[in-house]
Amino acid sequence: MTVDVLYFAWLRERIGVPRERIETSAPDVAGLVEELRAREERYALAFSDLSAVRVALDQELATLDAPLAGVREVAFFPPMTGG
Amino acid sequence: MTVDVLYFAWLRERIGVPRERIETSAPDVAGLVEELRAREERYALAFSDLSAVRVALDQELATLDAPLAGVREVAFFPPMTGG
Amino acid sequence: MTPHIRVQSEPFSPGEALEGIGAGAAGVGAIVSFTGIVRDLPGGGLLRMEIEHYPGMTERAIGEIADQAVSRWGLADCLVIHRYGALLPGETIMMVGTAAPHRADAFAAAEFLMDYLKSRAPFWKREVTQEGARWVEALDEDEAALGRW
Amino acid sequence: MTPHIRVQSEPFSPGEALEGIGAGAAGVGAIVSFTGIVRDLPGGGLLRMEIEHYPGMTERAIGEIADQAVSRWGLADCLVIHRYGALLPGETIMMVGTAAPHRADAFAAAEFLMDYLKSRAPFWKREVTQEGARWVEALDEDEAALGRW
Repeated sequence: MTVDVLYFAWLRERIGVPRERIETSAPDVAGLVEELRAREERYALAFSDLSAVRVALDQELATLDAPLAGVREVAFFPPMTGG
Repeated sequence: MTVDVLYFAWLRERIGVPRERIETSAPDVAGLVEELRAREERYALAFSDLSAVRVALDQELATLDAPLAGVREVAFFPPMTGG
Repeated sequence: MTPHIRVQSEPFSPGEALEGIGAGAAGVGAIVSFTGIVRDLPGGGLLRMEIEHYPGMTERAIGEIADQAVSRWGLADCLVIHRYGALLPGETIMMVGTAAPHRADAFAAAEFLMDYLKSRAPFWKREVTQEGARWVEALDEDEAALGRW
Repeated sequence: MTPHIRVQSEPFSPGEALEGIGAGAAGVGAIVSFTGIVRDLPGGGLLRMEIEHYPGMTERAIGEIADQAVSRWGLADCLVIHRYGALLPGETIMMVGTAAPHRADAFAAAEFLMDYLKSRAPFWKREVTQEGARWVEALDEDEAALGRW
């Protein structure tokens, strides 16, 4: 399946792009992260501490064990600091 | 001693005047209230339920057992309903 | 800092007042305002709300309450406006405003001000309807609210 | 009621916004507002605060948080304005406003909105000084604050 993957804040800076289209066969978010980590050093660095990474699937907060089936947009970002 | 006695809200309405100058020898607020009650029916009515009466001495909240020595202004009123 | 306190019968603009809170003060990150409005009675029919107060003591009591809020929560600014006289439903009765470095302090100070103004500042409300007038009674819960501070 | 939500880079006037909260709604007795301001760093030297957000999800996340506040506290009105982009020290970042019959509900809803916007709306702050830039880290206490709701 094909998903749009978005990165924000320091995840965007470390990976170097704000979004990219990715072909994946990962069943869940954790699997997608593993695929990304294996790609290049910059991904491995960005995802080195998963306790500092949050994820949203189609713009709803989710967890690393959430399934990817039917998802079109995956976003990774650090804990939010609004307000 | 002579004190200015002020009444507010329904105490003012029941007694019929907003303020009056009173000559008293009462040692404390409770004594002054007794003197007022003995004066006329309208005072007895106004002070019939002391749990609904608050007092300020020289514009500071006080209690019924507070001494009157040196006090120039005594105010009686119901529980406050500001805000 | 010295709290800004206004006791007046005239209407005022909460928006204008809000713009002034914390203006020019350093280190302000959070501003909280509370505005109190005359509500109509549940079934309607409120002609007006009359607010009596104790001139002199009012300013003094509000000043003491505001000074406490400023020192306890390290406020950079503190505003209290309270009206008296006859007010129509929908009119603004009063406002408090607090400015602090952090939001928790600004919120706590504003709630403290409201709880104390409600039960410790010498104002008395009287509701006037077609059927007559009645003094608003203090609620046990308003007195109880002071316990949390 | 539908909350009023604005996500924008442009400055706005908190005073004007406050005047609109609860306007025309029946039964409003209490209005609470919170305004967040860019604070300089403790020793000074903040050139600007940059706020990144996730367009689309931002509006959706704020909308869900505001809907929860409206239904939980029976709000008659609810406003959230949050800016993004580059802001200077002293500039207003964001504002929430709540209108309810009683003060306790208006206060609780405003604090709930702030706690959730802080940790659940997709904004990220970056402080820029002469020495460089750094992403503001989320505080454990902000996450912990959600526990009280």
